[in-house]
Amino acid sequence: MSHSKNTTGIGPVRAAMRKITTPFDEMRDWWGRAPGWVRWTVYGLVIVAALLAPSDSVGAFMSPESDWATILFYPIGVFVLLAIGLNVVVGQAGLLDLGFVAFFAIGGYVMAVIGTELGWNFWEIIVVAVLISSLSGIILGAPTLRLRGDYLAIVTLGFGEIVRLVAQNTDAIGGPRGINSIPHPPDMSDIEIIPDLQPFTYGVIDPRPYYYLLVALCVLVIIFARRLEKSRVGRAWAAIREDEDAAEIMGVPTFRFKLLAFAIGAAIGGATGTVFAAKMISIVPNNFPFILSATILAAVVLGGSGNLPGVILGAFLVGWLPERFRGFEDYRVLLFGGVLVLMMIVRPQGLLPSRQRSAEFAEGSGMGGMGAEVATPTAKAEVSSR
Amino acid sequence: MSDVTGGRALLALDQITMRFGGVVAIDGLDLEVRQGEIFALIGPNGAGKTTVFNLVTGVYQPTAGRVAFDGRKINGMKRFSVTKRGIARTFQNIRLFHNMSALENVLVGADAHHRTGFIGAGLGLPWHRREEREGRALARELLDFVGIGHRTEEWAKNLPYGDQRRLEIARALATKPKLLLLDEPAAGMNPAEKRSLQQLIRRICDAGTTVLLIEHDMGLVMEISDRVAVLDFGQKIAEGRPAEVQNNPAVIEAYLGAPADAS
Amino acid sequence: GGGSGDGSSGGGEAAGTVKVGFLGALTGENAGIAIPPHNGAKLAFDEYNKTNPKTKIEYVPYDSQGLPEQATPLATKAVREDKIVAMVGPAFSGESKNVGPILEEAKVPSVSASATAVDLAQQGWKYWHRVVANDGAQGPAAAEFLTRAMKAKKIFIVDDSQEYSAGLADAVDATLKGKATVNRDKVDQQGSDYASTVNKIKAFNPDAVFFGGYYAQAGRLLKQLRQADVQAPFMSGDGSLDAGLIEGAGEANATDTYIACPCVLGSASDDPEVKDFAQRYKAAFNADAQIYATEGYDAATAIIDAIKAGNTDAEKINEFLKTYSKKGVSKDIKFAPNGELSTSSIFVYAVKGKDYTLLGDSKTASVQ
Amino acid sequence: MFNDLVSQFWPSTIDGLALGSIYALIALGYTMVYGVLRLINFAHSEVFMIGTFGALLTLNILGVTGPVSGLTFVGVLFLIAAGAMIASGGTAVLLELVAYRRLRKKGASRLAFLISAIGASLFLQELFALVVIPEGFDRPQAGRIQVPVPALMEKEPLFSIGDAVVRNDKLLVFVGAIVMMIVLDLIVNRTRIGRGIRATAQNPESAVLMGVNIDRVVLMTFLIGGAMAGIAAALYVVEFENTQFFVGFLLGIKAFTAAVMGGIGNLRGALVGGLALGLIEAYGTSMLGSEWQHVIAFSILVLVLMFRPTGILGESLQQARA
Amino acid sequence: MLLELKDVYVHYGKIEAIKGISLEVAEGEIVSLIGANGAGKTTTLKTISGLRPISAGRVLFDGKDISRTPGHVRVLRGIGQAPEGRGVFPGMTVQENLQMGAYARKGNTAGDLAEMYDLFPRLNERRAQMAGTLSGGEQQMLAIGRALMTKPKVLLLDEPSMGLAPKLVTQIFSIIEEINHRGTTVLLVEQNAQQALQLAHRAYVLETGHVVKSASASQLLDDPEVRAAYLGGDLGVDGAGEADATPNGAGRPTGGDAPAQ
Ligand SMILES: Nc1ncnc2c1ncn2[C@@H]1O[C@H](COP(=O)(O)OP(=O)(O)OP(=O)(O)O)[C@@H](O)[C@H]1O
Ligand SMILES: Nc1ncnc2c1ncn2[C@@H]1O[C@H](COP(=O)(O)OP(=O)(O)OP(=O)(O)O)[C@@H](O)[C@H]1O
Ligand SMILES: [Mg+2]
Ligand SMILES: [Mg+2]
Repeated sequence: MSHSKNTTGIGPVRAAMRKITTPFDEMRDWWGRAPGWVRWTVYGLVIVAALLAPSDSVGAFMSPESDWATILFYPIGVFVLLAIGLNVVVGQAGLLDLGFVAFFAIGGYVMAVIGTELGWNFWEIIVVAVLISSLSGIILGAPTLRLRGDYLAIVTLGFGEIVRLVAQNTDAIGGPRGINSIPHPPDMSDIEIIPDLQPFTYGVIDPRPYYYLLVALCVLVIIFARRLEKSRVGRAWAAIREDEDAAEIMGVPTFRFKLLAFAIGAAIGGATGTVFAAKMISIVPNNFPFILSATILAAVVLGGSGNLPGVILGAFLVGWLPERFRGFEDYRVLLFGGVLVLMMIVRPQGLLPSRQRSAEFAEGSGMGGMGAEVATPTAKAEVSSR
Repeated sequence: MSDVTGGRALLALDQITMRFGGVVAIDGLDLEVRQGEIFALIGPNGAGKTTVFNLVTGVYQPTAGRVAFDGRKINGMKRFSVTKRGIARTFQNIRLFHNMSALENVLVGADAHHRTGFIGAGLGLPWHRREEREGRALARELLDFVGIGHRTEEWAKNLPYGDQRRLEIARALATKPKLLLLDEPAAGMNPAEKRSLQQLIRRICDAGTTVLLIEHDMGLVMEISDRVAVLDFGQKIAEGRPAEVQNNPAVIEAYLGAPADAS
Repeated sequence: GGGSGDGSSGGGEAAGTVKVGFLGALTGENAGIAIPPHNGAKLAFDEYNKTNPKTKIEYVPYDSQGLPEQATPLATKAVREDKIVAMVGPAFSGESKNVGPILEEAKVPSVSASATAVDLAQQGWKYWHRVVANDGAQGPAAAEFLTRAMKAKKIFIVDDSQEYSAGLADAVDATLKGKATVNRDKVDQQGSDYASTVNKIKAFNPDAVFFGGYYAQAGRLLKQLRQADVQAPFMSGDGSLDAGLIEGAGEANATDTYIACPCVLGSASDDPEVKDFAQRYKAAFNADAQIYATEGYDAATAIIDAIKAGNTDAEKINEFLKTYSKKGVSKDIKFAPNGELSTSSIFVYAVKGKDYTLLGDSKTASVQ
Repeated sequence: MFNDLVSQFWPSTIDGLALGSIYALIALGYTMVYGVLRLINFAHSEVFMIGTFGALLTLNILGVTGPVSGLTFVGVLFLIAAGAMIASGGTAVLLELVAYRRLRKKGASRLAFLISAIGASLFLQELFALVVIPEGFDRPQAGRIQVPVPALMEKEPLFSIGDAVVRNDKLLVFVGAIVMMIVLDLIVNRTRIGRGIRATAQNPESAVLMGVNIDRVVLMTFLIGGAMAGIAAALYVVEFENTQFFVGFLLGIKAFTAAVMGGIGNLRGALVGGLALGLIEAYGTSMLGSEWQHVIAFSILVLVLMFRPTGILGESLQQARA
Repeated sequence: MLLELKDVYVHYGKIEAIKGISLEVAEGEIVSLIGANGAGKTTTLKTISGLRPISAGRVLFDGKDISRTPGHVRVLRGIGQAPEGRGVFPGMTVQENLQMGAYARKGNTAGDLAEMYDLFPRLNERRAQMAGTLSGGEQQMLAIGRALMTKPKVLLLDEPSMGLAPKLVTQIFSIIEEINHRGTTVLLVEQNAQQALQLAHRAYVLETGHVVKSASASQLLDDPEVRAAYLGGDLGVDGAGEADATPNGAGRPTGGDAPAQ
């Protein structure tokens, strides 16, 4: 009995979840109607909050067991920026990428190699890193983006592994030992905003300057991504996601736009990797395992694929919660896995889905007709491709 | 109507053959659509009508033969370039972008002629804004033209079926086509809806767009088209004015199937 | 600063309590190598605090799970908030590279009981020390043992592409240059089928096989070698010094296996002092004193001695360590300026039944 | 380089086929679930992993501690295969019931399935690492590393091809895989449940209209795919005599690669893909070194897909996107 | 009554597609559902066959409440459906498709197969062809034949003439008549109201999820409102079988720029 099943079983969990998530939905609708000045005020407040975040009083609650400002840099900040990048690929263009960590790694290695071998400074390298990682996105995408979506998944997964393994097996870039003594960005200014905080002086111990660097990058990338989303490019991506063939026939060069999404995502991943390497001083291939790709993807989906605030929230939670619950020690991964399953069951569209995604769910047709008894016609898709 | 039948050829299929494995879907087909006319393609199910559309729009590449549009060969071209050249189409099964608004659907069509790349868009440069403004204006105009100007913000999938058909047409028109291909636009419509669709097609043609139409509704076909071609097993079995074709015994045998009433 | 940081403000000036940290993988995949030295250190601090000293030591373990990304924020917290005056660790070489610079800038001394990578001593760090010999000493010692005691002329070297493993294998390889014919291959750490490597070894028909890596992979490789009828003696480094190797390969397959280690294994030694330590350890933790437990104890003891001598701030402890010289449980502890032990010895163990026996110092030990 | 390939050709072929057989059996699970649900069951690797522990548990219960031979061997082999199949099949079914069914009913996006699958995969791995292995198998220390399995057979050479000896265990793995593939092919193409599976794969809504209980069909699909992973698991422990909590991860990825290479959704494709991948890896590593094993595998995958975008044999369970 | 709907409501997410429909089908009848696009005809059929859950109301079949019975069980009880868009199994042969119809039944099906081939000789010619490669009309025949193989007491047909060439439309309608003569009750959804009403005994008119009219087919054929809305006034052009399908005689638009509905 299909109809009654839905409400039994995990009923209480669902009810509780609904209590939590309904305000999210209401907030989104309110946001959709909010006038310009309200939005700008909120943007301003969010940025101020982000700048004030790395303070000890916040940290005492957020991460009692390790250094909060460092946690804000990694994993939280890095995850957020990576998630924004992956969201371009997965959320906007609808391409399933299971090897996003590859671009993060490439950015990191570019920073490490050029920084230690050629002695360029961070600002020069980040430009090169962005170029190289987006180029690698294009190199990966060119032969594979014509493939069906699910094939892309395994190919990207493979690419992620290839990058890691090549780094591991190439002695010229340190092999499994990786690269040490990566230079910090040069200090931009040694002004002291408040006692004990020099936001533009990049040292070893104080993670805050790096965190601010990430915040700045995030803001830039978000503005850029938002503009794209609302432009011709974003519309093309949405159209590709909805019906690739129809999009192509309506004049959208789908392949080019998919490649573009890949390249932009890769560029963001690469930039993140550069900052990461500069902060970490030393990187090894094992900094870039498959599970990191999966985690970032989980962050995107958990937050609400396609919706930037959702994605940021997702990445924040995925980065922060394991840190907050250090007490569980070994059980953190176990819990993480369980929470992923539970979250998907009760709220598959994510915490803060875009209006579009929620609609796809309300209609209940995402799985191309495998909604058991309440299937929607796959026949449509099958026949129309003739 | 007869005045346009002598116009110059806009679309020409020259000895086109299309095979799928063993199936010969189109078999040495010649076809010519002239500037300014409404040309109907009819024939039994599986005769190869939709395949013709797919060949013209670059979805399939012909096994043999040549497709020319506006005097230039277009087979072998990418699908989106064909659209840019000036051919737009609708689909036998509606294929809108369901979770986008009506306006956005049309904008995707309008974007076919826009130039801004991701840099211009990402940085919000002036020409990008201008294009965006112009695109919106065009889209609104087209939605009015097809008669759904009051539903711009609604999502495609929430529109009634008939309006979805109209939206598909508006989206196609937004690419500024010289030739519009309509694949069974009246399928699943009731008579009242059909009538209003018929008028819309007429107006499109009057506005200067050539129309190539596939339709099983004989009433509509007979009334609206300037010329008709009949396909069967991928071959053309008749071509001419509606009345001529309708009384052609081969057509009656293969397609209409009512010999007694034909004369 | 809120939370737990408050108590230690004042650094270490006044008598009272100072904090000493431990950083390493207390949970996670590689915890097996970091827990014994952690326990060893804990034992030392507990014993010290029981003597009711003027300055008590609060021992603060930080669980990095062996991941550099996790070690960094913990180390930052340790020096910025908790204001530790010294650290036992970091346990692994990988995290050491990320944490070293932080300790260096914070001027906090560290003594590792188990990080053996060669290049750690080449970073110019002034606050970093270790009480084990590095892979650069272990590799040549193992190589020397292979050619001298085992009389191998053709040696096949395998590693599993991990930081530690490749380093060790490279060191062995470098030393064997000109002394033996060498061939190499790598296996996948997560893989289970080593057939292609086994085929290569079989085709090469070596006098001995050296494996750089950890015991799980070593056991698997050894088993597959024996099953493919390769009977050449097998040797490996400290990462393989675990009963897991014997268990994984099977007792019969594991005969004729030798392990080099810069460590003194509590359970395998006849030295009375070591035996005594092993007993105290067993009493405290209800476990055998496994790899690097004695070294952990010695590392902690060096720091304790510094504090005993009245040094309660990080800089002073570091200065004290520079001049430290004492016989520890495992060996003589005296640091060279770069933080290494001034004299290093490597020991060779052999599999006997379900366990290991100490054959002796690598320079003198012989195969029975 | 090529000298190595030539000199190692026969040993490589034998090892490649043996490993490829295991890939193929695991690949079946991916391919069946994908064929019916269009879902990458990422947690299938854990289905396999649990199968190895099912086999181990059976051995423990039987009290086998060393090699056996003759009829005893056949009996024990049969029993551990059954044990592994129950463990794997049960896990697969549980996955469908817990992690996927509700998503299916809600019509969630593919992405949501994928994340649920990844979550389930992590959960099961950690569950075994932290709870099942230490407590159920009494291995508190070694739990995270590896669990040895008692040897079940004396590994002896049977005959030689060229300069390579074919060992009894490798032959067993290969033959076992082929036999199971044939059995499965018959099930899907000849039986009623097979028809139900195919119908559901091609058009679930129509399948309901034919009286197919598609919830049950989906369950059967998971069960059969899981059981095949169980067979693979049993053969695996016989051959390698150990297991770990993460043993499924790499094999799972490789099996998935094999399924895609052969043409996902296509049962015979899984066999072809698995064996092909096994051979490619074996030849590739003998030429370039074992460290390049995965790089070779994934590169060849891309190459294959460039020339045959739907894999070597193409898709077939739902077939004909006409 | 063989089949009864009592005040049924159906939702797609938040959209209410069916807003309290009641209807009845007696044994042996052909009942037709007509109505504009999106009126809820397909949804009604899916609700009956169990593909859509109902949010309120009851569905009775053979006097028993089947509102909560899963779809695959309803097939066994005797509800067969040829869905909109045909829904054949493209990767199975014609014969396998037909055999799928007998999936839920036990016993020998050879006799039933022969009967289907007798009813649709065209399918007999194509029995070994993959269904995905059939023409639209052939697929429609296959869908109907497959539904009949389930031995339904009532057959639900959803727009069987959609997208078919005029000749085939005529054929399909005569087949429906034949099926009914052989004893199967039929619930027929059609856009092609003219022909549907000529075939049916009774009919219901649906508008935006409500039943707005129900009467005998001949009454509805004469109803001026129905004629205007669903039969194209006195147009009568649908299907070339009609006598007056000449260009000049065909529809004069009645309402100028009448909105699409
Ligand atoms: N991709 C394909 N692969 C194999 N066969 C195909 C393919 N596309 C079309 N066909 C075959 O080509 C023939 C012509 O199909 P087409 O869709 O053009 O018919 P049509 O005239 O549009 O019919 P209808 O009126 O039913 O829409 C059919 O027999 C069909 O099965
Ligand atoms: N999958 C769906 N998701 C959301 N709304 C739907 C879905 N299917 C149908 N609807 C809505 O339900 C209503 C009834 O649709 P239904 O398909 O039953 O109409 P119909 O009378 O069969 O129309 P048609 O003549 O187009 O077949 C319509 O408003 C439609 O938009
Ligand atoms: Mg067609
Ligand atoms: Mg309908």
